[in-house]
Amino acid sequence: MELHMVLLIAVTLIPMIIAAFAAELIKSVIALLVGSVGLTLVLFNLNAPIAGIFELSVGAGLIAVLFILSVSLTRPLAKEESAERKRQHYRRFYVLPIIILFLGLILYLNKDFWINAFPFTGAQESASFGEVLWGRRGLDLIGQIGIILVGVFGVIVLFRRGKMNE
Amino acid sequence: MENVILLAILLPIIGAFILPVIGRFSAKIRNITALLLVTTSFGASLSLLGPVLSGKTTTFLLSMPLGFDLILTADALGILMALASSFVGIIIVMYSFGYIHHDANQNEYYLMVVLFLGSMIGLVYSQNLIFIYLFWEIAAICCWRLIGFYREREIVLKADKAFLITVFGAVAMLLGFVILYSQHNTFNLLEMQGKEASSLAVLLIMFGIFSKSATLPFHTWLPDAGVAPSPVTGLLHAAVLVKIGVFAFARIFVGTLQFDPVWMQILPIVIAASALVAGGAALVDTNIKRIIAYSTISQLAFIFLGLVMKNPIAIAGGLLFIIMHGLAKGGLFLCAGIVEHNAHTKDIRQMGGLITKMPITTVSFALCALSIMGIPPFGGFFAKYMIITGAVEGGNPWIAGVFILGGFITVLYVLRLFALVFLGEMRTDLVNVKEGSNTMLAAVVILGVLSLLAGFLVHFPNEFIQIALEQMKVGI
Amino acid sequence: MNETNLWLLFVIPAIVGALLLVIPMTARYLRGVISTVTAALLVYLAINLWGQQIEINLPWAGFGIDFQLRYYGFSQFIVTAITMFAFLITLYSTKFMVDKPKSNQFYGFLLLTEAMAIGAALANNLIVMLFFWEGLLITTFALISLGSEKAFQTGLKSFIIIGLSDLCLTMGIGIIWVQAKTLVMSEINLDTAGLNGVAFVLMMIGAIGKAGAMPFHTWIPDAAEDAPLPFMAYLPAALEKLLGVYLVARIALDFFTLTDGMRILVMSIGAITIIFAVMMALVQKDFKRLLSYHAISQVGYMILGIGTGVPIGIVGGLFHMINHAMYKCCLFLTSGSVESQNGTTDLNQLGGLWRQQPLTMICFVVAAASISGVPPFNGFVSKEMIFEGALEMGSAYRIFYVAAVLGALFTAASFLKLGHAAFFDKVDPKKPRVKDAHWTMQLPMIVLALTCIVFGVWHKLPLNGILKPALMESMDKVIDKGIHFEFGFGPLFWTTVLILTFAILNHWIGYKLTGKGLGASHHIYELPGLHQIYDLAEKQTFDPYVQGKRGGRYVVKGLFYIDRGVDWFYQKLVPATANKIAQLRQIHNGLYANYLSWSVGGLLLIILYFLLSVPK
Amino acid sequence: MLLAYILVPLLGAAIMPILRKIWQKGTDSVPILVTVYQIIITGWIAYQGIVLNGSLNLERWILDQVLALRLDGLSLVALLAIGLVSFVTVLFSLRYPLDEDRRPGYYALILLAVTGMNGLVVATDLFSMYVFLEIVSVASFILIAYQYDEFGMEGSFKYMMLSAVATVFLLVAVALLFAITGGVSFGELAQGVKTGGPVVFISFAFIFFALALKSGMMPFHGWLPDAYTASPAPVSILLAGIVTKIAGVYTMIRLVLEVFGFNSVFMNLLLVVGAVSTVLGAFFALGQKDFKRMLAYSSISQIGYIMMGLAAGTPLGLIGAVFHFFNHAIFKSLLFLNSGAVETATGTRNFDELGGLAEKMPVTGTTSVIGLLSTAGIPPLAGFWSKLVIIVALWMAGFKFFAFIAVFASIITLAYLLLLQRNVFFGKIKQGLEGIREVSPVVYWPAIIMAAITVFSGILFPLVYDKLLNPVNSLLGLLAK
Repeated sequence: MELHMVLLIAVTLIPMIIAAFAAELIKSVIALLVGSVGLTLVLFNLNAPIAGIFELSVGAGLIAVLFILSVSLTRPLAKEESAERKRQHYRRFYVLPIIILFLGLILYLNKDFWINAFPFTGAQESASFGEVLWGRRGLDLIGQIGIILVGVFGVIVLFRRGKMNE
Repeated sequence: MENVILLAILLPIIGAFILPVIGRFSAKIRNITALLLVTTSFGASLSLLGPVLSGKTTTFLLSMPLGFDLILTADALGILMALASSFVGIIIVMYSFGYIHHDANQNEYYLMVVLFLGSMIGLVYSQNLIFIYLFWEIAAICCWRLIGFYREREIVLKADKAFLITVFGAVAMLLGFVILYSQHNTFNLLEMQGKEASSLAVLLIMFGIFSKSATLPFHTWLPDAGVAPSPVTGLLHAAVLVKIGVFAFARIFVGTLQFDPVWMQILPIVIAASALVAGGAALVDTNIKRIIAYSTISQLAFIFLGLVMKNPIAIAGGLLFIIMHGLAKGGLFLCAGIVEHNAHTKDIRQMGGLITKMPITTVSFALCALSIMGIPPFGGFFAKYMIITGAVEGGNPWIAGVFILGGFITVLYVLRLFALVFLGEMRTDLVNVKEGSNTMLAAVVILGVLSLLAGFLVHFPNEFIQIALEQMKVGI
Repeated sequence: MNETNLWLLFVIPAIVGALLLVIPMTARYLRGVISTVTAALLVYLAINLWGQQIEINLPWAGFGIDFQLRYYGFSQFIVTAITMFAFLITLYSTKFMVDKPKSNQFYGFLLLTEAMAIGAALANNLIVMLFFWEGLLITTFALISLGSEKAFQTGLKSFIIIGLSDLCLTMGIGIIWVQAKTLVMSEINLDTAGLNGVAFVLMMIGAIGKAGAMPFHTWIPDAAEDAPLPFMAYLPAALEKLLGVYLVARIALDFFTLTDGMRILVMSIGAITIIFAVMMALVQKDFKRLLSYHAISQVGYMILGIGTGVPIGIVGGLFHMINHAMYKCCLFLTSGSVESQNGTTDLNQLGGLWRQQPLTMICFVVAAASISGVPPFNGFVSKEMIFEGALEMGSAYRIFYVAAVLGALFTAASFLKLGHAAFFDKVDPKKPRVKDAHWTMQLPMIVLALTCIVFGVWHKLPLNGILKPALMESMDKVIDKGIHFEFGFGPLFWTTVLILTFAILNHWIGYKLTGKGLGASHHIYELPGLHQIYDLAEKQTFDPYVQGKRGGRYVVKGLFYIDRGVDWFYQKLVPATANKIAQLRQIHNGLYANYLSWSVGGLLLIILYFLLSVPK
Repeated sequence: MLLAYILVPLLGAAIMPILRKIWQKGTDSVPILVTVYQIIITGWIAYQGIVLNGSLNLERWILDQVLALRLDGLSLVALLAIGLVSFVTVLFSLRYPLDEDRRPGYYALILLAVTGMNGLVVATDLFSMYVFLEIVSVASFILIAYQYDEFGMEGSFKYMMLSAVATVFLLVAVALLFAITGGVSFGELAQGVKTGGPVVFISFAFIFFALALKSGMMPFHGWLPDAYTASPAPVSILLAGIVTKIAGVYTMIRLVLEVFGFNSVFMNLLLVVGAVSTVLGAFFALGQKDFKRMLAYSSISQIGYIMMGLAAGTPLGLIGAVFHFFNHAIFKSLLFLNSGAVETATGTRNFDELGGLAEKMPVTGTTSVIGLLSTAGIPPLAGFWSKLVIIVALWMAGFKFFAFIAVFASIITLAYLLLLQRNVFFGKIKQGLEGIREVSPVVYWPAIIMAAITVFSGILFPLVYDKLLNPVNSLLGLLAK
């Protein structure tokens, strides 16, 4: 595994975790956006440009728009209340780190197993993978048209509403 | 002939849904249509009597996937129940004309009553367990709407309670049916003739039967259901609804399947407890309709005792009591309806001396009450005697003794009710009470007189019951 | 033809009775006259049938329940007696009841009662018998309720008590069917082992419940006060004794072969009834009430007599039955005559009536002498026979003899008191003078009184002409030789004389102590020990009905609470539990992170599960 | 023809902006035409029995791309349900107060959701399924948030966050399976899965998780009540009636049939999770005071039933599951239609403020009773037959305990639905609600249609069995070959 790949994965994962943990929605959404961009890069690196574009358009673009809109609709809390919320928020979240640690532990303990479990070795078969992935995806093209349409209409519908509210 | 069975069932069921439509135009035509539907169904069942008397049964068969065949058989047992219930149905529809005529939701009322009767007829002719269950639940739905007829919150709560308890029993029973299916690979009762039923299946089916027929652990919905209009309680308690369970017992366990002898020990104890507890409650309660409802519970125990004992005289007694109790209890409820309707109270402590104001009702009530008590020359006497004898013959003299006590308690509470309502001093606020309307009086008089005649002419039903026993292959 | 007559015997009164109830009539005497004519017709029919053997057999309800009637020696005796009593009492009522409230229903029920009673006596199938037998329950209730305002409560009491005994009878019959496989009365013959013994006891309860022996008696004194008087003369005095003792006789003689234990049981009931009822009678202060206790007490003699199982005792018991019916009926009728003229039967307000109502007085004296066992009246004869029967049982059973004798003593004493107080005591000068009753009321009394004398003096006549054919079938071996009762000056006669002497002596002492005829029994009432018992009895402590009501209330409450408990389960517990579980929904706090952690947790569990189940 | 299932709604959506410019009124009719077209075509296929003993296949090359679609018994039921539910949704929307300005967009999104569902149903490989799943999901996110209020946003957000997790895992599973089998079509996957091994099992776990979350089974259901409650009434009909069923349940059934087979490890887990959902979902519904929220929990519970039926692992169980799937689509959308009608008429969904509406709204009241009885499995309505078949299947397959659970959960179902009836329809009219009138025919006709379908597919069960369920039955034989 190359170094820039590791970096990219880190760039993807860290914002995602922040997105999950952040107490303020706006921070969460921004982190999500950054994470999505990272994911897009990973996908490009894995020779999956269409998926990358899709991720960028839907994940980073559409959804981020959606949420920034929604956040802008909400009213910020008072300071004390917000602090109190925050404390509670973290208290509620103690489960997640435990779970993540647990997951990590399992993965670590079965390290050899995982490595052996994956029968593919990478580059040699990438051609056939590519063919399967990109040669038989006629239906998915229609699907992607659909997704793009959804994105378009979503933005139209929600933006129009947003404008009316302002 | 086969299609007559279908006519007897489908006419009221489909016709019921036309009633609200007619009701939008004319209440009178709707009422008459309702009466006609029930009467025609009665006539259809009556016309099936001929073949049965000559020893044949009529069968209708419609093949369905997954073993859910629609099999309708007009045998003596079915016709007996069909005639009894549709006859009481006619009386009750007639009585409703007077009772219900100024209440809201009449369209729904007639729809549900006629649908109810139709599903009852369907149930008694069905030979497929699934269809028994199907009609069983349609009856439960109608019952739910009818109990909640007055729409007050407490009343609807009671309707829900009744619905939940009976459906609880019913789904348990359904599971029992499924077990039977897994045992014998069929839902068709005709194919299960004489086979053994596993004890778990018996237990589950008994849940259903007891909940519908209001026996001890599942009985409390029945007194609560007294919040319904009186013709409904008459319909529910007397003739039709509670008899469904009893009938199902006769159909499934007496006429078809065998069960482990241990049930012959357990079931009598349960029903004996039911008879006593209900009797005790009837002696304490002060609501006229609740008392009669408790009385139903205790009398149902008698019917069950007869059927559980599985010897000819007991079964004959049980079947006879289904008829007699249907007539008499229907009459009691309808009399109670007149009293409650005109005296504007259900509390028997508030009543008294009504004999001078409503003599016809009083006499009808007395006739029906005596039949319930099992006093000759009324019909109930023969049935009770046969049941008690059957219990002794079945090797349970102690249970028979308990039921004698139960019969005594019956005498006590019926007398208490009669004395408090009709005898004694007239209360001042009741001096203006009037006798019921003509159709209502006609209904109670018919039932009262029939209760009396049924005793003298017990010959006819009994002969028919003998045929039923033969068809159920119960040795005589 | 004869069969038709037999049918007519109970169909006529049933139909006429029903019609009288249904058809409104306004003429004053019309109902009474119709009933009297009907009753007379029935007497004619019954006499016409006398001596024949008729059986009717019709299929009815299956399972051994056939409509079977049998007219033979025993039933002819009962049926004829019923028709005659019915006639006399209807005649009597025509005047007595004429202006009483609710009298319009009286005759209808009277005739229905007659129909039922005749049917019960004729029945040759237990169910047919039970059919008519329990039918009497309704008419009894109705007749009592026709009395005073509160009479329906006594009616209820009678209904409940007799109803219970009838239910026992029902079960007894059920057991008999199971054990004997037949319901035909002439074919049943069982021993009393095991279940049969239960059947015997239940049947006996039914029979003595109808006859009014202890402990099923308590409604009778109450009815004496509330019910119309002819009813008392009709049912408790005459018809119920006839039927009840008839059934006791059939049970003890035909249906079952008794063991000694059962015999003792039956005789004990008889003895207890004699003593306790007569003790109660002794202290009564009301004409009718006093008579009603005697009506109970005398049943004891009959049961005792039949229970002995000795021919003379049995015959004596049955003879006593018919005698009792006559004199007790007569006594009630005299009380009615007194009541109708004076407006009361309270002994405190009566006195010196012998002048004003001489005929009534004479009838009373004859009947009272009969019941007290004064020779040569009929009561003497039958009592002697019962004494003899009790003695014949052997020395071990002497106690029953003693009880019978004691009973006779107090009976005599109480009638001395009654007669003295009502007819011979000093007159209250303020009290208006009255005339004797109407002839229609006199005639039945006179007829009955005369019969008492006839049956006493020419006792061979009824014994051989009526009772011999009656018992022919049950006890053919013994009776064939004829019934040996010779009136003689043996030890038994002297016992009777002794009894009467003691009674008179006792009366004299009592009279001297209080100066009133009514007070003649007062010293017995005041006896230490007895006094407390009497007090308790007045508070109805010994009334099983009252006690049962008291105790039953707790039982019933208990049952009711069981029911409420079950209801609580559905009404409270189930919804509460469901709600508790539904409260778990509060873990949904609306935070998506929370939901996310559940999902991830679930995922981990799933992964774990799948890893664990990877095939090795 | 198969392609038309995808293309027609897609085109319908695509022309919406144009139509808005040239013929504003026409925007209403396009979605109606599209859905009616789907109902008619599917109904015709069913009626003709075309897929009775086989399937319709399409394999065509377009622009160097192979395009493989298939329509068999299972897809048939799903397509019919999609058509029906989206049709009533559209009908209901006609009078629903949506911004007139944004209405075409709204219709377009609904049509896109239909496109997604149709595509998912006729797809023959896992990846295509995934793509269409995403279309459905994203369209629903937006539809939930359509009102643009706080609740809508929150519901949409929760749905999206959890759904994203699910899709990630689904994708990973696809990747893993792809890696070991070298293909993503069902046939290839099924071959690969037979080899077993830990990776297969891990991908099982991931797929199971993803689909359980999509279908809202416990404990992955967190998003569901909020999403259903927050969305506008017509959207919740679509969402509850069909979207989650297709996205979660249909996918599960399809994958079990085509890829996993009735693997006992998988089935046992499904059974347990299904039972937990059934019971807890019903209990949670019991405590609700909000019309839609109660129905949402009810959905969870009913999905449990479907899964239990599937997990019985027998043809009978499959039939029960599929039929219940269909019925659930019908009666749940019926109930949501009722809730929408009540909300339209009274402006509230809170039980405390409602009562006795049956008197004022007879049609809504009556249809809600039918929906209630069908949900609770009371004969002779359709819900009864499917539940019965599921119970029979469970018992016959030896899962007796679960048969008991299935039976007694239906009591709780009945209990909460009676609670609903009591608080909303059955009773005396609540003070302040006297002026309420029945909603307009456009709103109540959909309810009548759904109620009629429930009633008739119950009464005419043999017909339904012949035309709709027999193909499913034969499907098993087909797959075994």
